[in-house]
Amino acid sequence: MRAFIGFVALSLIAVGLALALYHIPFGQDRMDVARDYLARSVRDTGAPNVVTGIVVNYRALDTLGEVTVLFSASLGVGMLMTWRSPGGGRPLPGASLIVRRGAGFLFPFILLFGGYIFVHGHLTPGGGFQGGAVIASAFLLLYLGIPGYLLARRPLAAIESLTGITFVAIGIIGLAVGGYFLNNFLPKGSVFSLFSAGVIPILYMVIGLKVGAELAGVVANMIGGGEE
Amino acid sequence: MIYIALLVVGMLGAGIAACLLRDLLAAVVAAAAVSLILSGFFYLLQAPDVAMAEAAIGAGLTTAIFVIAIRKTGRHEE
Amino acid sequence: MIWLVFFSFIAAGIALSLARAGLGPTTPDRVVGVDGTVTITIALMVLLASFFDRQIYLDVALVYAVLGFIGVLAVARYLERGV
Amino acid sequence: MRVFGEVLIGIGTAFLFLGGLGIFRLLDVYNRLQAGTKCTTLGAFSTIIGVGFVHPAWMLKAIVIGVFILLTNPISAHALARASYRNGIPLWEGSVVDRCREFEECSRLPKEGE
Repeated sequence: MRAFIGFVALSLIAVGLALALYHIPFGQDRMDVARDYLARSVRDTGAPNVVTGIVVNYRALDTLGEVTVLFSASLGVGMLMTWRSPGGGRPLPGASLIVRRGAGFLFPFILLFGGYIFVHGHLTPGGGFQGGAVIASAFLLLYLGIPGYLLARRPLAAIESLTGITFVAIGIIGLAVGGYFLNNFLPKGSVFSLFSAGVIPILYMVIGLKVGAELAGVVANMIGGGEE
Repeated sequence: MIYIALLVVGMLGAGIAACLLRDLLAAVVAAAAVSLILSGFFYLLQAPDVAMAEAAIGAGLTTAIFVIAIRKTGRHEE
Repeated sequence: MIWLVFFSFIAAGIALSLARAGLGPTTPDRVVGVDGTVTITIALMVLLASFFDRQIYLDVALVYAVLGFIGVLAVARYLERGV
Repeated sequence: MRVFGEVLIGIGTAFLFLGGLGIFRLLDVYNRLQAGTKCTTLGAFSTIIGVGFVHPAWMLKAIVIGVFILLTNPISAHALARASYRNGIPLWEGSVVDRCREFEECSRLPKEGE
Protein backbone atom coordinates (compact mmCIF):
# COMPACT_ATOMS: atom_id res chain seq x y z
CA MET A 1 0.00 0.00 0.00
CA ARG A 2 2.78 2.39 0.96
CA ALA A 3 4.69 1.50 -2.20
CA PHE A 4 1.58 2.17 -4.28
CA ILE A 5 1.06 5.62 -2.73
CA GLY A 6 4.71 6.40 -3.28
CA PHE A 7 4.45 5.33 -6.92
CA VAL A 8 1.38 7.54 -7.48
CA ALA A 9 3.10 10.52 -5.85
CA LEU A 10 6.21 9.99 -7.94
CA SER A 11 4.25 9.80 -11.18
CA LEU A 12 2.34 12.97 -10.24
CA ILE A 13 5.66 14.77 -9.70
CA ALA A 14 7.00 13.40 -12.99
CA VAL A 15 3.92 14.56 -14.92
CA GLY A 16 4.11 17.99 -13.32
CA LEU A 17 7.79 18.35 -14.19
CA ALA A 18 7.19 17.19 -17.75
CA LEU A 19 4.34 19.70 -18.18
CA ALA A 20 6.45 22.49 -16.74
CA LEU A 21 9.49 21.72 -18.86
CA TYR A 22 7.56 21.05 -22.05
CA HIS A 23 7.47 24.67 -23.19
CA ILE A 24 11.11 25.50 -22.54
CA PRO A 25 13.30 24.87 -25.59
CA PHE A 26 16.29 22.70 -24.76
CA GLY A 27 19.80 24.00 -25.04
CA GLN A 28 19.18 27.73 -25.46
CA ASP A 29 20.09 30.31 -22.88
CA ARG A 30 16.93 31.89 -21.60
CA MET A 31 18.55 34.44 -19.34
CA ASP A 32 20.68 37.45 -20.05
CA VAL A 33 22.52 37.13 -16.76
CA ALA A 34 24.53 34.09 -17.93
CA ARG A 35 25.70 35.89 -21.05
CA ASP A 36 26.58 38.92 -18.96
CA TYR A 37 28.64 36.85 -16.51
CA LEU A 38 30.47 35.10 -19.36
CA ALA A 39 31.32 38.41 -20.98
CA ARG A 40 32.45 40.26 -17.86
CA SER A 41 33.71 37.68 -15.40
CA VAL A 42 37.36 37.40 -16.46
CA ARG A 43 37.78 41.17 -16.64
CA ASP A 44 36.03 41.78 -13.31
CA THR A 45 37.57 39.04 -11.20
CA GLY A 46 40.82 38.11 -12.92
CA ALA A 47 40.02 34.39 -12.65
CA PRO A 48 39.91 32.46 -15.94
CA ASN A 49 37.58 29.89 -14.37
CA VAL A 50 34.18 31.59 -14.60
CA VAL A 51 32.56 29.26 -12.07
CA THR A 52 35.15 30.26 -9.49
CA GLY A 53 34.63 33.91 -10.33
CA ILE A 54 30.91 33.58 -9.65
CA VAL A 55 31.18 31.40 -6.54
CA VAL A 56 33.89 33.36 -4.72
CA ASN A 57 33.47 36.86 -6.10
CA TYR A 58 29.95 37.73 -7.24
CA ARG A 59 28.21 35.27 -4.92
CA ALA A 60 30.76 35.03 -2.10
CA LEU A 61 28.13 35.84 0.53
CA ASP A 62 26.15 32.75 -0.55
CA THR A 63 29.32 30.72 -0.22
CA LEU A 64 29.67 31.93 3.36
CA GLY A 65 26.13 30.68 3.91
CA GLU A 66 26.97 27.30 2.42
CA VAL A 67 29.99 26.91 4.67
CA THR A 68 27.79 27.78 7.62
CA VAL A 69 25.25 25.12 6.61
CA LEU A 70 28.03 22.54 6.45
CA PHE A 71 29.27 23.71 9.84
CA SER A 72 25.88 23.21 11.44
CA ALA A 73 25.55 19.77 9.84
CA SER A 74 28.92 18.80 11.29
CA LEU A 75 27.83 20.18 14.64
CA GLY A 76 24.66 18.09 14.49
CA VAL A 77 26.60 14.90 13.81
CA GLY A 78 28.94 15.75 16.65
CA MET A 79 26.02 16.22 19.03
CA LEU A 80 24.35 12.95 18.00
CA MET A 81 27.49 10.82 18.10
CA THR A 82 29.59 11.06 21.22
CA TRP A 83 33.35 11.10 20.98
CA ARG A 84 34.63 7.72 22.17
CA SER A 85 36.97 4.97 21.12
CA PRO A 86 36.14 3.32 17.77
CA GLY A 87 33.59 0.56 17.84
CA GLY A 88 32.49 1.41 21.36
CA GLY A 89 35.27 -0.56 23.04
CA ARG A 90 34.79 -3.65 20.83
CA PRO A 91 38.21 -4.80 19.54
CA LEU A 92 38.43 -4.28 15.80
CA PRO A 93 40.11 -6.84 13.55
CA GLY A 94 43.19 -5.30 12.00
CA ALA A 95 43.58 -4.57 8.32
CA SER A 96 46.07 -6.58 6.35
CA LEU A 97 49.65 -5.42 5.83
CA ILE A 98 49.00 -4.24 2.28
CA VAL A 99 46.08 -2.04 3.29
CA ARG A 100 47.96 -0.57 6.28
CA ARG A 101 51.09 0.23 4.30
CA GLY A 102 49.08 1.47 1.33
CA ALA A 103 47.03 3.82 3.49
CA GLY A 104 50.13 5.19 5.20
CA PHE A 105 51.93 5.62 1.89
CA LEU A 106 49.08 7.27 -0.01
CA PHE A 107 47.93 9.61 2.78
CA PRO A 108 50.46 12.47 2.20
CA PHE A 109 49.94 12.33 -1.56
CA ILE A 110 46.18 12.63 -1.21
CA LEU A 111 46.63 15.58 1.18
CA LEU A 112 48.95 17.21 -1.33
CA PHE A 113 46.45 16.65 -4.12
CA GLY A 114 43.66 18.23 -2.09
CA GLY A 115 45.89 21.24 -1.49
CA TYR A 116 46.66 21.43 -5.20
CA ILE A 117 42.95 21.45 -6.04
CA PHE A 118 42.04 24.37 -3.83
CA VAL A 119 45.17 26.42 -4.45
CA HIS A 120 44.57 26.19 -8.20
CA GLY A 121 40.84 26.76 -7.82
CA HIS A 122 40.83 29.91 -9.96
CA LEU A 123 42.80 28.30 -12.82
CA THR A 124 41.53 24.73 -13.14
CA PRO A 125 38.18 23.12 -12.32
CA GLY A 126 37.62 22.47 -8.65
CA GLY A 127 38.05 24.65 -5.65
CA GLY A 128 37.50 24.80 -1.95
CA PHE A 129 34.69 22.29 -1.61
CA GLN A 130 36.28 19.68 -3.86
CA GLY A 131 39.69 20.07 -2.24
CA GLY A 132 38.16 19.87 1.21
CA ALA A 133 36.35 16.66 0.31
CA VAL A 134 39.63 15.18 -0.97
CA ILE A 135 41.41 16.10 2.28
CA ALA A 136 38.61 14.56 4.34
CA SER A 137 38.88 11.42 2.19
CA ALA A 138 42.56 11.18 3.13
CA PHE A 139 41.65 11.07 6.82
CA LEU A 140 38.88 8.57 6.04
CA LEU A 141 41.56 6.39 4.40
CA LEU A 142 43.58 6.47 7.61
CA TYR A 143 40.51 5.46 9.61
CA LEU A 144 39.82 2.57 7.25
CA GLY A 145 43.40 1.36 7.06
CA ILE A 146 44.52 1.73 10.65
CA PRO A 147 41.93 0.55 13.19
CA GLY A 148 42.07 2.51 16.39
CA TYR A 149 43.33 5.64 14.68
CA LEU A 150 41.98 8.75 16.39
CA LEU A 151 42.03 12.21 14.91
CA ALA A 152 43.13 14.89 17.37
CA ARG A 153 40.02 16.90 18.06
CA ARG A 154 41.50 20.15 19.33
CA PRO A 155 43.50 21.16 16.21
CA LEU A 156 40.46 20.27 14.10
CA ALA A 157 38.22 22.65 16.05
CA ALA A 158 40.95 25.31 15.97
CA ILE A 159 41.26 25.06 12.16
CA GLU A 160 37.48 25.28 11.78
CA SER A 161 37.16 28.36 13.95
CA LEU A 162 40.24 30.16 12.59
CA THR A 163 39.25 29.68 8.96
CA GLY A 164 35.72 30.87 9.67
CA ILE A 165 37.08 33.98 11.37
CA THR A 166 39.48 34.58 8.47
CA PHE A 167 36.66 34.40 5.93
CA VAL A 168 34.59 37.01 7.76
CA ALA A 169 37.69 39.16 8.41
CA ILE A 170 38.53 39.26 4.69
CA GLY A 171 34.95 40.28 4.03
CA ILE A 172 35.12 43.11 6.58
CA ILE A 173 38.46 44.34 5.21
CA GLY A 174 36.80 44.46 1.80
CA LEU A 175 33.95 46.45 3.35
CA ALA A 176 36.42 48.93 4.83
CA VAL A 177 38.52 49.30 1.68
CA GLY A 178 36.10 49.05 -1.19
CA GLY A 179 32.71 49.85 0.24
CA TYR A 180 30.96 46.46 0.20
CA PHE A 181 31.30 43.14 1.99
CA LEU A 182 33.85 40.71 0.46
CA ASN A 183 35.15 43.30 -1.97
CA ASN A 184 38.06 42.03 -4.07
CA PHE A 185 40.56 44.56 -2.71
CA LEU A 186 43.86 42.97 -3.73
CA PRO A 187 45.43 43.63 -7.17
CA LYS A 188 44.17 41.29 -9.88
CA GLY A 189 47.56 40.39 -11.37
CA SER A 190 47.91 38.79 -14.76
CA VAL A 191 45.37 36.20 -15.83
CA PHE A 192 46.48 32.52 -15.79
CA SER A 193 49.23 32.99 -13.21
CA LEU A 194 49.02 31.39 -9.77
CA PHE A 195 49.20 34.64 -7.79
CA SER A 196 46.36 36.47 -9.47
CA ALA A 197 42.68 37.22 -9.08
CA GLY A 198 43.00 39.17 -5.82
CA VAL A 199 41.46 37.54 -2.77
CA ILE A 200 39.98 34.57 -4.64
CA PRO A 201 42.87 32.11 -3.96
CA ILE A 202 43.01 33.16 -0.31
CA LEU A 203 39.27 32.68 0.10
CA TYR A 204 39.43 29.29 -1.62
CA MET A 205 42.26 28.14 0.65
CA VAL A 206 40.23 29.20 3.66
CA ILE A 207 37.12 27.41 2.36
CA GLY A 208 39.13 24.29 1.51
CA LEU A 209 40.67 24.02 4.97
CA LYS A 210 37.31 24.66 6.64
CA VAL A 211 35.40 22.12 4.55
CA GLY A 212 38.17 19.56 4.99
CA ALA A 213 38.18 19.98 8.77
CA GLU A 214 34.39 19.80 8.95
CA LEU A 215 34.02 16.68 6.79
CA ALA A 216 36.92 14.97 8.60
CA GLY A 217 35.14 15.83 11.86
CA VAL A 218 31.93 14.24 10.53
CA VAL A 219 33.80 11.05 9.61
CA ALA A 220 35.63 10.98 12.94
CA ASN A 221 32.40 11.46 14.86
CA MET A 222 30.62 8.77 12.85
CA ILE A 223 33.36 6.17 13.34
CA GLY A 224 34.22 7.04 16.90
CA GLY A 225 30.61 7.25 18.04
CA GLY A 226 29.31 5.05 20.83
CA GLU A 227 27.17 1.97 20.27
CA GLU A 228 24.22 2.09 22.63
CA MET B 1 23.57 9.47 -28.95
CA ILE B 2 23.41 5.75 -28.31
CA TYR B 3 26.09 6.09 -25.64
CA ILE B 4 24.05 8.71 -23.82
CA ALA B 5 20.98 6.46 -23.97
CA LEU B 6 23.10 3.67 -22.49
CA LEU B 7 24.22 5.93 -19.64
CA VAL B 8 20.65 7.06 -18.93
CA VAL B 9 19.41 3.48 -18.79
CA GLY B 10 22.27 2.48 -16.52
CA MET B 11 21.67 5.37 -14.15
CA LEU B 12 17.92 4.78 -13.98
CA GLY B 13 18.43 1.08 -13.33
CA ALA B 14 20.97 1.73 -10.60
CA GLY B 15 18.75 4.35 -8.94
CA ILE B 16 15.71 2.08 -8.91
CA ALA B 17 17.86 -0.74 -7.56
CA ALA B 18 19.13 1.53 -4.80
CA CYS B 19 15.51 2.18 -3.77
CA LEU B 20 14.26 -1.38 -4.01
CA LEU B 21 17.10 -3.56 -2.71
CA ARG B 22 16.47 -4.98 0.77
CA ASP B 23 20.15 -5.62 1.46
CA LEU B 24 21.26 -2.14 2.39
CA LEU B 25 24.93 -2.78 1.59
CA ALA B 26 23.97 -3.62 -1.99
CA ALA B 27 21.82 -0.48 -2.05
CA VAL B 28 24.86 1.57 -1.00
CA VAL B 29 26.85 0.06 -3.86
CA ALA B 30 24.03 0.93 -6.26
CA ALA B 31 24.04 4.50 -4.96
CA ALA B 32 27.79 4.65 -5.61
CA ALA B 33 27.12 3.52 -9.18
CA VAL B 34 24.51 6.29 -9.58
CA SER B 35 27.04 8.85 -8.37
CA LEU B 36 29.68 7.52 -10.78
CA ILE B 37 27.42 7.69 -13.83
CA LEU B 38 26.13 11.11 -12.80
CA SER B 39 29.69 12.39 -12.62
CA GLY B 40 30.34 10.99 -16.09
CA PHE B 41 27.25 12.84 -17.28
CA PHE B 42 28.42 16.17 -15.91
CA TYR B 43 31.73 15.51 -17.61
CA LEU B 44 30.02 14.83 -20.95
CA LEU B 45 28.05 18.06 -20.59
CA GLN B 46 31.39 19.87 -20.11
CA ALA B 47 30.85 20.97 -16.52
CA PRO B 48 34.11 19.79 -14.94
CA ASP B 49 33.63 21.74 -11.69
CA VAL B 50 30.40 19.95 -10.87
CA ALA B 51 31.78 16.62 -12.08
CA MET B 52 34.73 17.03 -9.75
CA ALA B 53 32.51 17.86 -6.78
CA GLU B 54 30.36 14.81 -7.49
CA ALA B 55 33.49 12.66 -7.83
CA ALA B 56 35.12 13.91 -4.64
CA ILE B 57 31.98 13.50 -2.53
CA GLY B 58 30.51 10.42 -4.17
CA ALA B 59 33.60 8.27 -4.63
CA GLY B 60 34.69 7.91 -1.04
CA LEU B 61 32.85 9.97 1.55
CA THR B 62 29.16 9.13 1.06
CA THR B 63 29.83 5.42 0.57
CA ALA B 64 31.94 5.26 3.72
CA ILE B 65 29.45 7.27 5.79
CA PHE B 66 26.55 5.05 4.64
CA VAL B 67 28.60 1.95 5.42
CA ILE B 68 29.41 3.23 8.92
CA ALA B 69 25.73 4.02 9.46
CA ILE B 70 24.82 0.47 8.39
CA ARG B 71 27.39 -0.90 10.83
CA LYS B 72 25.75 1.12 13.61
CA THR B 73 22.20 0.02 12.77
CA GLY B 74 21.64 -3.13 10.75
CA ARG B 75 22.30 -4.56 7.34
CA HIS B 76 18.88 -5.84 6.31
CA GLU B 77 15.73 -3.79 5.93
CA GLU B 78 12.58 -5.30 7.40
CA MET C 1 36.38 7.21 -37.20
CA ILE C 2 39.01 5.64 -34.98
CA TRP C 3 37.46 7.42 -31.98
CA LEU C 4 34.21 5.60 -32.67
CA VAL C 5 36.03 2.28 -32.30
CA PHE C 6 37.61 3.35 -29.01
CA PHE C 7 34.38 4.66 -27.56
CA SER C 8 32.50 1.53 -28.65
CA PHE C 9 35.00 -0.69 -26.84
CA ILE C 10 34.76 1.42 -23.71
CA ALA C 11 30.95 1.59 -23.83
CA ALA C 12 30.79 -2.20 -24.15
CA GLY C 13 33.13 -2.57 -21.19
CA ILE C 14 31.07 -0.20 -19.04
CA ALA C 15 27.83 -1.94 -20.02
CA LEU C 16 29.20 -5.39 -19.17
CA SER C 17 30.63 -4.28 -15.81
CA LEU C 18 27.41 -2.52 -14.87
CA ALA C 19 25.44 -5.61 -15.87
CA ARG C 20 27.56 -7.63 -13.43
CA ALA C 21 26.91 -4.99 -10.77
CA GLY C 22 23.19 -5.41 -11.40
CA LEU C 23 23.14 -9.22 -11.62
CA GLY C 24 25.81 -10.17 -9.10
CA PRO C 25 24.46 -12.76 -6.68
CA THR C 26 26.51 -11.54 -3.72
CA THR C 27 27.48 -8.05 -2.62
CA PRO C 28 31.23 -8.48 -3.42
CA ASP C 29 30.18 -9.29 -7.01
CA ARG C 30 28.39 -5.97 -7.23
CA VAL C 31 31.37 -4.17 -5.75
CA VAL C 32 33.65 -5.79 -8.32
CA GLY C 33 31.33 -4.56 -11.07
CA VAL C 34 31.32 -1.00 -9.75
CA ASP C 35 35.10 -1.04 -9.21
CA GLY C 36 35.67 -2.15 -12.80
CA THR C 37 33.31 0.59 -13.96
CA VAL C 38 35.32 3.18 -12.01
CA THR C 39 38.56 2.13 -13.67
CA ILE C 40 37.01 2.10 -17.13
CA THR C 41 35.44 5.51 -16.45
CA ILE C 42 38.85 6.98 -15.62
CA ALA C 43 40.10 5.87 -19.03
CA LEU C 44 36.93 7.23 -20.64
CA MET C 45 37.42 10.62 -18.98
CA VAL C 46 41.02 10.86 -20.19
CA LEU C 47 39.94 9.89 -23.70
CA LEU C 48 37.16 12.48 -23.64
CA ALA C 49 39.62 15.13 -22.50
CA SER C 50 41.69 14.26 -25.55
CA PHE C 51 38.53 14.33 -27.69
CA PHE C 52 37.46 17.77 -26.44
CA ASP C 53 41.12 18.88 -26.51
CA ARG C 54 40.98 20.49 -23.05
CA GLN C 55 43.85 19.69 -20.73
CA ILE C 56 42.14 20.93 -17.59
CA TYR C 57 39.54 18.16 -17.85
CA LEU C 58 42.21 15.69 -16.78
CA ASP C 59 41.77 16.86 -13.19
CA VAL C 60 38.43 15.07 -12.87
CA ALA C 61 40.02 11.80 -13.96
CA LEU C 62 42.78 12.43 -11.44
CA VAL C 63 40.23 12.81 -8.64
CA TYR C 64 38.68 9.48 -9.55
CA ALA C 65 42.08 7.81 -9.82
CA VAL C 66 42.98 9.02 -6.35
CA LEU C 67 39.68 8.48 -4.55
CA GLY C 68 37.96 5.68 -6.47
CA PHE C 69 39.32 2.92 -4.28
CA ILE C 70 38.22 4.37 -0.94
CA GLY C 71 34.59 3.34 -1.41
CA VAL C 72 35.60 -0.22 -2.27
CA LEU C 73 37.94 -0.25 0.71
CA ALA C 74 35.08 0.91 2.95
CA VAL C 75 32.80 -1.93 1.83
CA ALA C 76 35.63 -4.45 2.16
CA ARG C 77 36.43 -3.29 5.70
CA TYR C 78 32.72 -3.54 6.55
CA LEU C 79 32.68 -7.15 5.35
CA GLU C 80 35.72 -7.79 7.56
CA ARG C 81 33.92 -6.18 10.56
CA GLY C 82 36.70 -3.61 10.55
CA VAL C 83 34.72 -0.37 10.50
CA MET D 1 54.38 9.85 -31.98
CA ARG D 2 50.71 10.34 -32.67
CA VAL D 3 50.34 6.97 -34.38
CA PHE D 4 52.18 5.26 -31.53
CA GLY D 5 49.85 6.90 -29.04
CA GLU D 6 46.81 5.79 -30.98
CA VAL D 7 48.10 2.24 -31.12
CA LEU D 8 48.52 2.33 -27.32
CA ILE D 9 44.99 3.68 -26.92
CA GLY D 10 43.69 0.90 -29.17
CA ILE D 11 45.44 -1.76 -27.09
CA GLY D 12 44.18 -0.17 -23.88
CA THR D 13 40.56 0.06 -24.95
CA ALA D 14 40.66 -3.53 -26.20
CA PHE D 15 41.92 -4.60 -22.77
CA LEU D 16 39.21 -2.54 -21.08
CA PHE D 17 36.59 -4.32 -23.16
CA LEU D 18 38.13 -7.69 -22.30
CA GLY D 19 38.13 -6.72 -18.63
CA GLY D 20 34.43 -5.88 -18.80
CA LEU D 21 33.78 -9.17 -20.57
CA GLY D 22 35.73 -11.03 -17.89
CA ILE D 23 33.80 -9.31 -15.10
CA PHE D 24 30.57 -10.32 -16.78
CA ARG D 25 31.38 -13.88 -17.82
CA LEU D 26 33.65 -15.40 -15.19
CA LEU D 27 32.17 -17.63 -12.57
CA ASP D 28 33.05 -16.58 -9.03
CA VAL D 29 34.09 -13.45 -7.17
CA TYR D 30 37.81 -14.21 -7.20
CA ASN D 31 37.99 -14.83 -10.94
CA ARG D 32 35.96 -11.71 -11.60
CA LEU D 33 38.27 -9.74 -9.37
CA GLN D 34 41.18 -11.10 -11.41
CA ALA D 35 39.70 -9.79 -14.64
CA GLY D 36 38.41 -6.61 -13.05
CA THR D 37 41.78 -5.65 -11.63
CA LYS D 38 44.55 -6.91 -13.89
CA CYS D 39 42.81 -6.35 -17.19
CA THR D 40 41.27 -2.97 -16.47
CA THR D 41 44.41 -1.67 -14.77
CA LEU D 42 46.55 -2.51 -17.78
CA GLY D 43 43.87 -1.16 -20.11
CA ALA D 44 43.45 2.12 -18.28
CA PHE D 45 47.22 2.60 -17.89
CA SER D 46 47.84 1.95 -21.58
CA THR D 47 45.00 4.25 -22.64
CA ILE D 48 46.20 7.09 -20.43
CA ILE D 49 49.83 6.83 -21.53
CA GLY D 50 48.58 6.68 -25.12
CA VAL D 51 46.73 9.96 -24.63
CA GLY D 52 49.96 11.33 -23.19
CA PHE D 53 51.75 10.39 -26.41
CA VAL D 54 49.04 11.93 -28.57
CA HIS D 55 49.35 15.23 -26.67
CA PRO D 56 52.98 15.43 -25.48
CA ALA D 57 52.27 18.42 -23.25
CA TRP D 58 49.91 16.32 -21.12
CA MET D 59 52.44 13.56 -20.47
CA LEU D 60 53.26 14.54 -16.88
CA LYS D 61 49.69 14.60 -15.67
CA ALA D 62 48.91 11.41 -17.60
CA ILE D 63 51.78 9.65 -15.85
CA VAL D 64 50.50 10.88 -12.47
CA ILE D 65 47.03 9.47 -13.19
CA GLY D 66 48.50 6.18 -14.37
CA VAL D 67 50.73 5.80 -11.34
CA PHE D 68 47.82 6.47 -9.00
CA ILE D 69 45.77 3.79 -10.77
CA LEU D 70 48.67 1.35 -10.49
CA LEU D 71 49.01 2.10 -6.77
CA THR D 72 45.38 2.13 -5.70
CA ASN D 73 43.70 -0.62 -7.70
CA PRO D 74 45.62 -3.56 -6.17
CA ILE D 75 44.95 -2.30 -2.62
CA SER D 76 41.19 -2.27 -3.04
CA ALA D 77 41.17 -5.58 -4.93
CA HIS D 78 43.26 -7.26 -2.25
CA ALA D 79 41.07 -5.93 0.55
CA LEU D 80 37.90 -7.04 -1.23
CA ALA D 81 39.24 -10.53 -2.00
CA ARG D 82 40.38 -11.06 1.57
CA ALA D 83 37.10 -9.79 2.99
CA SER D 84 35.00 -12.03 0.75
CA TYR D 85 37.17 -15.09 1.48
CA ARG D 86 36.94 -14.52 5.21
CA ASN D 87 33.19 -14.10 4.88
CA GLY D 88 32.93 -17.58 3.43
CA ILE D 89 31.89 -16.74 -0.10
CA PRO D 90 32.49 -20.03 -1.92
CA LEU D 91 34.95 -20.63 -4.72
CA TRP D 92 33.60 -21.98 -7.98
CA GLU D 93 33.04 -25.72 -7.58
CA GLY D 94 35.51 -26.55 -10.35
CA SER D 95 38.42 -24.78 -8.61
CA VAL D 96 41.36 -27.08 -8.03
CA VAL D 97 43.64 -25.10 -5.74
CA ASP D 98 42.90 -23.08 -2.59
CA ARG D 99 46.19 -21.98 -1.10
CA CYS D 100 44.61 -19.37 1.14
CA ARG D 101 43.15 -22.06 3.40
CA GLU D 102 46.63 -22.92 4.68
CA PHE D 103 47.24 -19.49 6.18
CA GLU D 104 45.92 -18.15 9.43
CA GLU D 105 45.42 -14.79 7.74
CA CYS D 106 42.42 -16.21 5.88
CA SER D 107 40.56 -17.70 8.84
CA ARG D 108 36.80 -17.51 8.52
CA LEU D 109 35.00 -14.78 10.39
CA PRO D 110 32.03 -15.64 12.62
CA LYS D 111 28.61 -15.29 11.06
CA GLU D 112 26.90 -11.90 10.95
CA GLY D 113 25.44 -11.02 14.32
CA GLU D 114 28.10 -13.05 16.17
